[in-house]
Amino acid sequence: MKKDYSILIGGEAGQGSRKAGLIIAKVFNDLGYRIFIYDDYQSLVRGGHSFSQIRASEDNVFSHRKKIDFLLALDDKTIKKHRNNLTSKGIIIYNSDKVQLKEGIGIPIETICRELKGISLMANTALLAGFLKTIGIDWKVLEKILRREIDKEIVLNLKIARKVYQETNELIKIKRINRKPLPLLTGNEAVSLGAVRAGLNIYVSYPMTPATGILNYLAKHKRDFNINVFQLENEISVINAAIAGAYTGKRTMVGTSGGGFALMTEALSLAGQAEVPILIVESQRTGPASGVPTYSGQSDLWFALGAGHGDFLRFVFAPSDANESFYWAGELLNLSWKYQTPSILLIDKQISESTFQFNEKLLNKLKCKKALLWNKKGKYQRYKITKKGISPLGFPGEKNIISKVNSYEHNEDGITVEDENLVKKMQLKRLRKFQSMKNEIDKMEAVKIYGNKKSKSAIICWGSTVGPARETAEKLKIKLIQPIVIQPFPENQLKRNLKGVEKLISIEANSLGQLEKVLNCYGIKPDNRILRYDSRPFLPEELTESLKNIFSSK
Amino acid sequence: MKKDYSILIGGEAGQGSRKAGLIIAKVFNDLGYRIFIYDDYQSLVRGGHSFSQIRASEDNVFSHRKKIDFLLALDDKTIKKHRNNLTSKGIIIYNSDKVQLKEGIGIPIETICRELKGISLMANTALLAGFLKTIGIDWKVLEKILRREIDKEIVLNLKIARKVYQETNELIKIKRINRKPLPLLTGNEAVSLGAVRAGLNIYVSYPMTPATGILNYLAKHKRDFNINVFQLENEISVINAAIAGAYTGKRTMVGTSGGGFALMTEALSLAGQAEVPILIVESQRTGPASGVPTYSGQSDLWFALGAGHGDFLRFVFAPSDANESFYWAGELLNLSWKYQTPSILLIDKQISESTFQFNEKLLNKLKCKKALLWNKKGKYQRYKITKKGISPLGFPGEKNIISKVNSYEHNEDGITVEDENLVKKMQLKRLRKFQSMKNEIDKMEAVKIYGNKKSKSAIICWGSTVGPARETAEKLKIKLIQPIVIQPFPENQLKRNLKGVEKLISIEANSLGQLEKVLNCYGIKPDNRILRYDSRPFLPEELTESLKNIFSSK
Amino acid sequence: MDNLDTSAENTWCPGCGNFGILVAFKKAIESLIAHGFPKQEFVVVSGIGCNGKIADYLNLNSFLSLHGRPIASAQGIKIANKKLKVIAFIGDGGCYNEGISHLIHSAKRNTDITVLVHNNRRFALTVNQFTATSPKGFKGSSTPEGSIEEPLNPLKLAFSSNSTFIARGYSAKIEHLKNLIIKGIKHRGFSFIEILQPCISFFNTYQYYNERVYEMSDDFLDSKKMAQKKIEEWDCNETNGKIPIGVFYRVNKPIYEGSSNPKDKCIDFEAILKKHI
Amino acid sequence: MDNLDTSAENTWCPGCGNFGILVAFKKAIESLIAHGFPKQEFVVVSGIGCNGKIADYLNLNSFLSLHGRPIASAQGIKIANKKLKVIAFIGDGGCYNEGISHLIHSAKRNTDITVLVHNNRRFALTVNQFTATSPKGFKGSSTPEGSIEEPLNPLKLAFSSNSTFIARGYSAKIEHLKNLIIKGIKHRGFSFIEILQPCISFFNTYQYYNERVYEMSDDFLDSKKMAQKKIEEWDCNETNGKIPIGVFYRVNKPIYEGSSNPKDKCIDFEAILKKHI
Ligand SMILES: Cc1ncc(C[n+]2csc(CCOP(=O)(O)OP(=O)(O)O)c2C)c(N)n1
Ligand SMILES: Cc1ncc(C[n+]2csc(CCOP(=O)(O)OP(=O)(O)O)c2C)c(N)n1
Ligand code: SF4
Ligand code: SF4
Ligand SMILES: [Mg+2]
Ligand SMILES: [Mg+2]
Repeated sequence: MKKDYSILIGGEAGQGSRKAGLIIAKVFNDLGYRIFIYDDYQSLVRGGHSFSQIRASEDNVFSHRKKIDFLLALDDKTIKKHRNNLTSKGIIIYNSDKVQLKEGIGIPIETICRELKGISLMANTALLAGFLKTIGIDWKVLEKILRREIDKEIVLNLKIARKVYQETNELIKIKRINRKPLPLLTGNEAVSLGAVRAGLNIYVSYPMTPATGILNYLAKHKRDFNINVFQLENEISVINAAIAGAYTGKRTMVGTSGGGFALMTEALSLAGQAEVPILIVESQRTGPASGVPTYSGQSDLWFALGAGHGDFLRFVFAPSDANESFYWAGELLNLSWKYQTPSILLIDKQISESTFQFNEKLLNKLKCKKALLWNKKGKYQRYKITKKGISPLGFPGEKNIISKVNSYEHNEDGITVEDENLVKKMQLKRLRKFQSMKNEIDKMEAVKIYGNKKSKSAIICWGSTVGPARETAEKLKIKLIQPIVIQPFPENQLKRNLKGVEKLISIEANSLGQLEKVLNCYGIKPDNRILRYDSRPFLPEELTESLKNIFSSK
Repeated sequence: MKKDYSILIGGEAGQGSRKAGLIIAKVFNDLGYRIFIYDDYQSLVRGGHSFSQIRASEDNVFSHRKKIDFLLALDDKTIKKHRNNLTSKGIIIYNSDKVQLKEGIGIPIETICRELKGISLMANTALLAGFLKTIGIDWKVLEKILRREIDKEIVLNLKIARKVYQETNELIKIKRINRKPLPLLTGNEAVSLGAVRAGLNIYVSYPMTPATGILNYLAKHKRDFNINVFQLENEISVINAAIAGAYTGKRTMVGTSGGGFALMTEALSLAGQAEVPILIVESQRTGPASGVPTYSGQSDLWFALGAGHGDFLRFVFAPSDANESFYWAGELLNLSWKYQTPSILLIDKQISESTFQFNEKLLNKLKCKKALLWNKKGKYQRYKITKKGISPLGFPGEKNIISKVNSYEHNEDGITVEDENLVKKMQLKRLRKFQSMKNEIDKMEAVKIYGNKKSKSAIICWGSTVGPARETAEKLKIKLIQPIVIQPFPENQLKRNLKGVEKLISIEANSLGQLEKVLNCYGIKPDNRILRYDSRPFLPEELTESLKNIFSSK
Repeated sequence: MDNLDTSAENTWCPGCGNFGILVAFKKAIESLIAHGFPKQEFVVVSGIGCNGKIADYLNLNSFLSLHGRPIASAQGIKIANKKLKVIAFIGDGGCYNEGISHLIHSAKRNTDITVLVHNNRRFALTVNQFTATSPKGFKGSSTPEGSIEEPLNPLKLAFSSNSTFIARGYSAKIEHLKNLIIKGIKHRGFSFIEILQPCISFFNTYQYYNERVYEMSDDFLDSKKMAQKKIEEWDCNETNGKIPIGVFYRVNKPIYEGSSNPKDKCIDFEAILKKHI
Repeated sequence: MDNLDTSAENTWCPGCGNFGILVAFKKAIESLIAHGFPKQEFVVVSGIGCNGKIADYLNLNSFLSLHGRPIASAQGIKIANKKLKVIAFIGDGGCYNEGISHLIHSAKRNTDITVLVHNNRRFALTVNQFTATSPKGFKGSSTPEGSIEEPLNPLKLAFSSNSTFIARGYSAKIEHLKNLIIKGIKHRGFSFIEILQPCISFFNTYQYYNERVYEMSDDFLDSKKMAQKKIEEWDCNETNGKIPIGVFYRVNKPIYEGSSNPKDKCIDFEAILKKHI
């Protein structure tokens, strides 16, 4: 059987389990394994319980598993909460200064830290070193990764790691796979990179979990990326400044979660009316309202599809992992500019803050595509009536251009109109543009298929749910249908892919079946549904179980 | 043939054509006629062109007509813009000091006003007096109405009216119908009255056309209605204060249009999560963004249905005239409290600012229904888990009650939770409540039928479009189906009413067919659609024409 | 029922300034209850942020509102029932960034509520970004090179917004803070109390404040001139001057409230409809 | 192309103060253009309200934004292209009610834009409701018994928000206003110019202002103390004092802007991805 390890490291917030998890993942990455990391934490800064779950596998992985092979505990809670999920051969490695346990491998972490004059914050280093020795990782590999990942007190950290490493016994020997390591990216990092790749100039934001990672990452790298990053006083300022920046000719993006997005909806409508391109990243969390702020969900779909008053379309794309987030964030930025339209990249906590392996080939698939620019002939008119409904762009500051945009209905010059005929003319222009947007969708891979493409049983899901569902589909040899584009709806592609499907089951992380309702609009009626709405992500084992039940019950 | 008059009075903003139109309507009302007034004005305070179109008929009327029998012109523009629509026997009456015309009846209004030391603002009085004489209205009726309607300089106004009246010839004699006059209400006034009838305590708002009329009316009558009215600094403050007021035990309502509603969507989600009743009146205007602010449209439906992040239902009701607005505003307030849920009354400029005749019998059909209150036994828990998902209400200030509401997911006490099981428990409670809301819809008249109920041809429309469509349906002897409730969707009732319908045409004042898409979700597919999106309302003649074309083309 | 504690587990970082605020507040409420204010008539409002959790920790009526909206909510509660004593807890991020319009307008209106700002000079719960009161040069996750913005002086802002009660407390001076809170709640009108709140995890200002904070005397509270002077003594940036705490300004003005409507007044709909004929 | 007029029909009421602002602004721009500022580098931003129509009447780059958002939009334009001269027109309703957060924070940041407030002390376009600067007792359609709120003093607010240029003009003093606008645009930083604007239809304040307005001298512009004093000379309510116009305060501080990024810098994605291995 192929190797497929599941490792959980947990402790209190502030004990560094997330960082330790990443280091462990990078060690496995270095050995050629495929990686996925799930990070689970509460809305607090110290204490409570947080954990990272690392999957390291010979095959590609897109989700963590329920079952755990190695349980690494910085505290007691970790053991209490998770030992149920330990496999029969599973190993517990723990801080024996904090945890009383008869079994497993105890490491007297506090004692060691104290001896070496380390601080208790280095317990995570100690624990991971013990674990890595247990599974037979070469010290050199560990040292290399630690040196890369730890920028404070590396000498002391190495000393502690070394000591624990020496005092721990090797129990098994994880084999190296002959493959080169791949970059590990969170969804937020991937979105950032994709947007930058497609020419992002300015990122404007107001912090909100789980989108804050984009702000942090872009701010940290703003010089590398040759961009500007601004944190403004609230989301209303953010979106209005970003739209105005795009009017000025700069590619702008904003990022937020549902509550912040709500505050942006008036300006979303402005972008629709004024035909200004803007990319909004909406990373969902459990709602409604403040909900369960550090956990995931897929319950903002209806909102994203209909947000903003008045008749206008927007692109709504829902990628499912870091690779798709990279690619579609970039493409969406390109498309926003091509069609001078607002766009929403709808992701969630599970994508934003989970860590995926990046397919470097995507780099060359994505580039910055120029928008339709004014040809400098005649008088410039911002809203020139054209066949496809797209008016060439010209920006303030350029010679011979007076560019007037307007939140009111307007004529070709951008001047306010109230006359019914002029109103209709401009509505018709935009309708033609919406038609062009629909045509564009037909040309791209708006729907993806996984699993057994010929199966008569299919599951349909979107966004982060695709990860665990893909594994399940492969296991059960059924078909998985994933609409990536949700507005304009890829009706033709979807129906093509539904041909031959006799039983369709929808899977979503919300309680109202939001995608299902959308499917219904196009006459697609799943026979069954699996909904999860306890704020936690789907797991492949549980999905497999549920699907088996459904299939066997009929 | 039954009498059915169409009168248009127009002039510059500030010349008082709206007031004059209302007076004319009240005269006809006094004579026993059925009334509808359409008011058309631009987004400016002086100048431009505004007009009122009065329909006075023996039959009930719900819309103005395209064709005009009497064109009353305070200025030149009025004639230029509207004479095309004059019927062959139509009469023009105009201010001959301002307008040069060979035909019609000219009245030297400025001269008369000057002679009698009136001001030019009294031109409207002069014009309407001339008109009413022309059609043979008794001076006494005119005087009675003027005395009621004019509160400034009534003596001078009467003097002017009298003089014009004397100098104008009677051309025809409008007959009196033996019926008592009915109250004339705008949609905004009707909403206000309905909400007050159902126990409104507080109205909170920020002005926005076309909802401002509610604020003005309620502010003017706050003592009569025993309510409080507050204008706060912006819509975000408005909705948050109103929700908090409801938490405190007071029935609150807010009113706005699409742009202001957008700013309220974060708090809408709060009301969903915290289970606080709130009634939002959203009066649509032409969008997107600032759009065509003093004109109508039906393009915020999708937004209203999906607004707010997270999984929650709200009631969305779309009445079509003042009577329905009265009744449903009240019922919606009752239902919001029964189900502790946000609700949206979705109307539009055409309802808000048009004038309808009020059916006084409705007064007794509507009353304030008590919400489910705590029985004072045991410990009070704001979110007590119950079978139907509804937890009894208790308010701060009451003995033995600690009432805690929370925008985070919470336990029965209202304290924040993150645990997956507790999260699910509370989501399930709300899901049960949503099911109760659905059941409630099935019990009410959520769908209305007009026209020929047995026809195999039917039109389906909602909101203000129902007015002109109803007239058309009656004329063409086809069926009209009007869903008043749109969320939860009255699927059963609608399908019942669609039985036997072979051709279905949807009619909406938007460009994307927003209701049609909703119908599609339930497998209902109109064969054809009529969409109007030039910001102006449908007219019965035009609708009849379009429908005839559709029917004859197949 | 008389205990002010709840079953909620406290998840603030050990040593956080919020504890001091919680203790001072409980003492203030206990004292007010002892003096005859009915417990059920207190309503606390809070929002999102570390500070906002305080609603969970108080066995009182509470409205845990949205980020930035506690003042808007508090205002809604007060205009709905003027018997209630409404206290809004809010962070600097919520008060001076997201929801600053509510602070200014509620102060301007002189709504009879008490606002307690937990000013730790950053967004703490979202892990350390700058707010309107972060010192210039602040390096947070969104400003790795340091924020270039100068901080606002919240007291000055409250003063410009016509607030009728302006005070500053320090979470480590619990007795003093307790008294401020009592004064604020008793003041008829908008009471603004800014509280210096060290954030152990991201901005440990205990030493800084301990060295600078001093208690002012309560004189000339209605003098605009004096208030202005005292308000400007500390510029809310990283400077070396002293930091006065106490009441800066207090003045009586008409308050903003709804009229109390007779409970069972019969509304004469017929009469109103008649006017529409 | 050089004419500043457009084809749009002007729909302000005859005699409206907005005309004076439009004329003064055009004169200012003409003068700046004559002095070498390229016409295409001006961008005007406005919002919804009578005042907002000004964008339609100017043959310049323009962004007619949402009600209350012109300052947020203007800020976005400036941070996207620092070569541009960005002027935001906004009403008192938009500036001090709906969008007050943007005024305060943009001033605090010292964004290099110029804000011209058409202060007619009411929502005019929605037919006469009170705003943050309406006099106390104001009877509008939503306050038939008179508003009980006292007005804000916008200059005080701008001052508390660290605005680096604070001025007041009067729409009937066109030459004076023109010069203020030129100074504002030339000032490197956030320029706040409040303009007294009579509204013929709802609040005809010509006589009131004519009797009280006087031009201040331009001395000690960087003195906070002097500024404070002058700012408080008129309380923005219906009082009998004099009303100073001119520049109240001007000081130089670092401005808030984006770094100018080299146009064709090649981004080394491989190097960045390597760090993720
Ligand atoms: C509309 C909205 N935007 C952003 C957030 C994310 N958010 C939660 S708490 C917080 C910062 C809180 O800062 P502050 O008010 O100072 O509270 P502290 O955590 O410092 O006590 C932010 C930005 C949110 N919950 N809602
Ligand atoms: C979000 C939103 N709320 C409300 C309105 C309605 N509205 C349009 S103009 C206006 C008032 C404008 O007042 P002010 O800014 O002072 O401009 P003025 O008309 O006085 O020049 C309002 C409330 C709107 N357009 N958008
Ligand atoms: S992060 Fe700071 S403010 Fe938040 S609980 Fe910890 S110490 Fe307190
Ligand atoms: S209503 Fe007032 S502000 Fe508006 S255009 Fe007329 S005079 Fe000017
Ligand atoms: Mg803070
Ligand atoms: Mg104004």
